[in-house]
Amino acid sequence: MNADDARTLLRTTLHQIAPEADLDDVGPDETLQEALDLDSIDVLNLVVGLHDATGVDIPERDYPQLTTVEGCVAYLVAATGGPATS
Amino acid sequence: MTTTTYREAMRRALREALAGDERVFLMGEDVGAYGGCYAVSLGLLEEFGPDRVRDTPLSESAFVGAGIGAALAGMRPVVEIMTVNFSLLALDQIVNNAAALRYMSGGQFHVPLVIRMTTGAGRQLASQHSHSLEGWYAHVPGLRILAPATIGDAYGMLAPALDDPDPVLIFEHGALYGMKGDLPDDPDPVDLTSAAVRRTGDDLTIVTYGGTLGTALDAAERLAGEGIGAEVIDLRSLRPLDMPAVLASVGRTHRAVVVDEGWRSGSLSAEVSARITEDAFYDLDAPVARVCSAEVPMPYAKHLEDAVLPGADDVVTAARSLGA
Amino acid sequence: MTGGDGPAGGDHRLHLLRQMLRIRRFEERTVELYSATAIRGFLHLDIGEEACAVGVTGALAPDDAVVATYREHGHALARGMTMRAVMAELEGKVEGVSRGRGGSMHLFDAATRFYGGYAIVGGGLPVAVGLALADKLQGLPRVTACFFGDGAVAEGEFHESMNLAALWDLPVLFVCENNLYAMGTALARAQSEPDLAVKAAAYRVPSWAVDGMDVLAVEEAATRAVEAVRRGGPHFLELRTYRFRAHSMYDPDRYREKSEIEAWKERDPIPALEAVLVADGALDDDTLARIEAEVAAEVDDAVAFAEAGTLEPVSDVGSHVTATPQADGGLP
Amino acid sequence: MGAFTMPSLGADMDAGTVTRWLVAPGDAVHRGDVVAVVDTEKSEIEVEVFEDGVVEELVVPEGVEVPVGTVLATIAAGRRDESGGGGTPAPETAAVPAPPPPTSAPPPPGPGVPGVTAGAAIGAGEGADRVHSPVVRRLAADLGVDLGSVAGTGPGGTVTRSDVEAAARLAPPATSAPPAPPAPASPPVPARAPVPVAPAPHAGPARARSSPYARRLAAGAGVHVGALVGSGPGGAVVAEDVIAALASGGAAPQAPASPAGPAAPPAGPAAPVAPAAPSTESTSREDRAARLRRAIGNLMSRSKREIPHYYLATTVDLSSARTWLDEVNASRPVTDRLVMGTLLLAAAARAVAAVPEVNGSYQDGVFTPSPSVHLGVAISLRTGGVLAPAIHDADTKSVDELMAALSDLVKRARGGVLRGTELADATLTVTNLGDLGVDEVQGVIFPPQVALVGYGRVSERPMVAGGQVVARTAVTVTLAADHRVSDGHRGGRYLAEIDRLLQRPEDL
Repeated sequence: MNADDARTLLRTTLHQIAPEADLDDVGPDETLQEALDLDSIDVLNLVVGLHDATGVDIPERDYPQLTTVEGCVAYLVAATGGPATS
Repeated sequence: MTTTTYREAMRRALREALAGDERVFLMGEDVGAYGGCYAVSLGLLEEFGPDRVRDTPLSESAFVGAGIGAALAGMRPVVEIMTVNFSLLALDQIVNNAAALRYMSGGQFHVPLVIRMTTGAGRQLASQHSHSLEGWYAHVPGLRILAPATIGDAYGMLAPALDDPDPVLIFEHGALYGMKGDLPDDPDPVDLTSAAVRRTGDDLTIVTYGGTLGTALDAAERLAGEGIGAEVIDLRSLRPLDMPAVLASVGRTHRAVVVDEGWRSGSLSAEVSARITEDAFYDLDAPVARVCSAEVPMPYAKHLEDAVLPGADDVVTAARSLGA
Repeated sequence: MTGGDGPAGGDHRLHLLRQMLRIRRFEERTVELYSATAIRGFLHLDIGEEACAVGVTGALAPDDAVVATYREHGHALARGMTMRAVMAELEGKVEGVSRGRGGSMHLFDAATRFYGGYAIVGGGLPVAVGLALADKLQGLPRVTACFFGDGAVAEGEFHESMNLAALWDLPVLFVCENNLYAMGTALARAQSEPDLAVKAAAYRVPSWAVDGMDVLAVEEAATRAVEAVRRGGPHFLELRTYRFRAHSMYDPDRYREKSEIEAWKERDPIPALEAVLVADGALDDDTLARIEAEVAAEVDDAVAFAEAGTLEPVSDVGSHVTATPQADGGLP
Repeated sequence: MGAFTMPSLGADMDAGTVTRWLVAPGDAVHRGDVVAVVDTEKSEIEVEVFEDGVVEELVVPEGVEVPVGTVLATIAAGRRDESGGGGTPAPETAAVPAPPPPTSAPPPPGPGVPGVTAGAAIGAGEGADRVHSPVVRRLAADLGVDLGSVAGTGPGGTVTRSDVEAAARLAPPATSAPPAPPAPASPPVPARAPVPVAPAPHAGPARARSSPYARRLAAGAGVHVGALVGSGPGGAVVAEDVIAALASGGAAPQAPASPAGPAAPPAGPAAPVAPAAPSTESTSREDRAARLRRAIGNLMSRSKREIPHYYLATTVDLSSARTWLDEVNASRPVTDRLVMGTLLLAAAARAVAAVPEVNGSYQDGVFTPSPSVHLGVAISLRTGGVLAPAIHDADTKSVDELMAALSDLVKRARGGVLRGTELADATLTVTNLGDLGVDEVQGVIFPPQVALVGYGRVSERPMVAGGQVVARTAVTVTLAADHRVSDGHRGGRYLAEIDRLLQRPEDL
C-alpha cells in the first residue's frame, strides 16, 4: 500500500463513520479526533475499519501514532509492508 | 416419541383419565358402541364398560345437565357433544347452570365438568355442522374455554381440565382429527392459562387458535419469504385470555392480525382486537386487522366453503396492508 | 332443625304444623319487607302450598339431596336452613345462605344437600338426574328429590330427564307441585293431556297423584315413594295444590277468579291440620298460641338478624366465579 | 300509631295511584287485609296492610300519584305496637322519608368519554393534566384549536367536540391564512353540523394521519407528527417516519401546549416558545438542525420548568479499570476491544439495583420505578443536536454485550436507523462528554425520566493515596436527579455504588 492508497482508505473509512466530515479540512498535523469531533467509539470504529480493509491488527499502544492524517498514512504504509510490495 | 394423530392423542388422554380416576366417566351420544362420532372414543367401551363409557339418548339438555349434577355430587364427568351446533340444545344447562352454580351458591357448590365438542368447518358439512361458536361460550364468566390446536395440546389439555374445579369446554376442530405428528412418551403437562408462541418474529403479531393455527403458520412462512417476520400466538385458552402474552408481542411488533374462523361480528376476534386497542393503543403502528369467516351460514359446495373460510392468502394480504 | 314438638311432643303431626306455620309466617313477613323495599328482585311465595314442601322433605333422610325451583323458601326452611340465613339471603346480606349472591330464587345449602333454587323452568331436572347418576355410580343409597311445577312439564327438559332417569334406573323422586297455573297460564290451556301423572307414566315411571293440601297425605305418599326410589328407579308424585297469592309480588292476578281462590282457601293446609289435631285432642288453643308465639319470635329474630347483617364489599364481587380468579373477573 | 305507605311491588315500580280506598277512617283493619287498590304502570293491584288497628286518616286521596314510601294512611292502636318487637319496619311516626321521584335523582357519575383511561385524573384547572379523546384531539388539530386553552364541559371537565367547535369559532388561532369567514348572524350555538364551521384555518397541509405508536414516539421526543410525511397505510405517519425524522433532524418541534399520548409528559400552560401551528410553509423549510435544536430546546425547557433538579458529583479512581482494560484489549483483536465508556455505562446500569429511585418515569404526579434498566446513551450528532437512544436491559448485559450495543447504537444513530423503542423507552440516561475534554457534566434530565448520569474526561489527576499525592487515572461522575423522587442522600448512595463497581471492573 502506498501513501495515496492509505490516504484514500482513511478517507473512505472516515466517511463511513462520520459522513459529514471532510478530510480536506484537516491540516496535516491537526489531531483527527478534535478536528472531526470524534469520540472514543468513533476512533475505535476507525481502527476497526482500517483493520478490516488491511488485515493489520493495530494494538492499542500504537493508537498515538494514528492521531493525525499523516501519522495514519505513515503507519498504514509501514504496517502493510510499504509501497513496493503491493 | 410416538407418531400419532390428534384423534389418537385425545383418545390416549381419555383412556389415561378413565384408567387413573374412578370418578371419571365419558358420556354422550354414540360415544360407546359406535366409538364416537369422530372415532375419538373407539375401543373405550370395550375397555371400561357401559357404566363409564355411557351412550345417551339424543337429549343434549338432559345429559349435559346430568353431567353437571354428577359433577356436583363428586364425579368427574367428561361429556361429549357431537358438534358445537348441537350444544345449543344444552345452552340452558351450560350457561344458566354450569357457569353460574358456584357463584349463585355463594361458593358452596362447584361443577368440575369437562365438555368436549367438535367445532369448525372444512369438511363440507354445510350450515348445521360447521360453525365456530366457541367465541359465544368465551363470553360467559364461570367457564374455561380451551381450543387445542396441536397434538400436544389435544393430549395434554384433558388432564388439567379434569383437575379444574370448574366447568371446562374443550373445542376440537373437526379438520384436525386426522392431523399427524409426534407426541413425546411422557409429555409435559399443559398450562391452561397461557398462550403459546408457535413462531417468533419482530414485525407483526398474528393471534389465532384452534383450526386456524395452521393457516396462520402458513401465512407467516410466506411473509418470511418477503422479509416480514411474523410472530404467531396460539391463544389455546379463549377464556380466560392470556392477554399479557399478546400485549407483550404487540409491544414489540406494533402490528397485529387476529385470525378467527368465527364470524367477525361480535366474535372472539373482536374481543382480542378490542383488548389490544384498549391496552396497547400507544404501541400500535397500524390498526388491528382481522381475518374471519365470511358472514354467511356455511355453504356446502367445496369452492364456496373454501371461499368463506379464512385462508393464508387473506392473512398475508392483511399483514401487508399494515405496512409490516 | 328449628323448634321441637313442645310439651305435647311425640305427636309428629305437631312438628308438621309448626313447619308449615314457620313457612307461612316467614313469607307473610317477606311481603311486608318487600313492600318496604328491604327485599327486591322477584319474590315468589309458597303460601297455600306449604304441605308439599313439608310433607316431602319430612320423608327424606339427612343425606338425600333436594333440587328446587325459584319458589323454594318453604323447601329451604323445611329442609333445615335457618330462618336467619334465608332471611339474610333475601335481604342480600353476606350472612345469607348464598352470601347474598342468589336471593330469593337461588337458595343453596351444602350442609343439607340443598342443590338450589333454579329459576329457569325445567332447568333443575337434568341436574337432579345427574346427582342421582353420581349416587348410583358410587353405590350410595341416596335419593334426590326434585321439585318443579306444572309449567315444567311442558318443557323439553322434563321429558328428556324423565326418559334418562327411567332408562338408567336412577334414584330420583320427581315431585310436581301442580298449582294449576304456569305463571298466568292455566294448565288446561298449556297441556294436551292435563293429567300429569298419566304423562309421567308414559316413561314407565310409577306415578301417583296426591292431595297437595293435606300434609299427612303428602308425607305418607312421599315416604312410600322415597322407599321405592331407594330400592331402585325413579318415581313421580303429582301434588295437587294451589297458591293463594299471585305468581310473584308485582302480579295483578287477573287470570284467576276470586271465587276460585276463595274456594281453595277453604282447604288451607294449616287450618286443615289444626282441625284434625284438635279433633284428636292433640292440640288446644294454648298450645297453638304458644307455637304461634314461638314462630313469631323466630321470624322477628330472623328479620333482626338480616337487618343487622353486612353487605359484602363490592370489591369482592368477582370472587366465586371460578375457584381461581380469572383476570377477566371482577369489577370493570 | 302506624303509617300505611305506598308499597313497592317491584324494582320497576317507583310510584302508584290509589284508585280506590276499600276502608274509611274508623274502620278496623287486620294484618293482611286488602285496604286499597293501587294503579301502577303495570296494572291495578290490591294492596294489604301489615298491622292491626283502626284507620285514623286517609292521607292521600284517590287519584293522586305518589312515590313509593309515601304515607297513604295512618292507623291507630295496632297490636304490633304493644310487642315493641325489633325489626318491624313500620315506623312510629309519619316521617317516612319519601324517596324522591326518580327524575330528581342526581345523574350517575358519567363513565367518561371513550379514550379517557379510567382513573385518569381529569381536572379543568390550569396546569392540570388532561386527557382528551382521540376524536377531540383530531378535531382540535383540524381546526387548529389549542386544547390546553379550552374549558371542558364534558364529564369531569373533559373537553367535548362542541367545546372544540365553539373555541374554533370564537378564537381562530393566529395563522398566515386568511381570516375565517364572518361568523353567521345567529349566535354561536354549541352546535351540530349545519352551523358553518370554518375549514381548517391554517394554510398548511391537512393534518396527517398517524399511528398511536408514532404519536407516542413523537410526543416523547418533542416532535410534531403533523410536520412529517407519512409512509404508512393511507399515508399515515408511522413509527419509522418519526425515527427517520429524528435521526435526520427533520422533525418540527411540538407546540408545548399540544396534548399527546400518555407517554408524553404533562404539558404545561401554553408558553410562547414555538409558533402554535408548526406545520406551515416556513416551518417546513426550516433548517433541519435548527428544528432539532428547537425540539431539544422544548424538551429541555420543560425539564427545567417542571423537574426540580439537584446535582451531585464525585471523583472516581479508574486506575484499576484502566489497568484491567489495557490487559483485556492487549489480548484481543481490534474488533473485540472495549472502550472505557463501556465500563462507565455498565457501572451506571448496575448501580441502579442499589438505588432504584433513579430509574423510571415520573408522570401525572406519580413515580413509577422501572423493573428494567433501559439505559439512554446521549449521542451527539455532528450536524447538531443530540439523541439518547436506549440500550435495553443494560443492567443484565455483559461488558462485551454492552460494547457491541454501544458501537451499534452510535453507528445507527448517526446513520438515522434507530428503532422506535430505542428512542421511546429509556429509563435512565448517561451522557459522556469526556471525549470533548470537559471535566464534568451538569446535565438536564430527559423527561419523564428522573435522573441523568454525566461522565467527564478520563484523565490523570493528582490524588491522595496512602498519605501521598500520586497521579491516578480518574473521572468525575455527576448525577442530576429529580427531587420529587429522590434526595441527595440517595443520590449520593448511587454515585458511591458506581465508584464501588468501577473498582472491580472484572466483575462488571
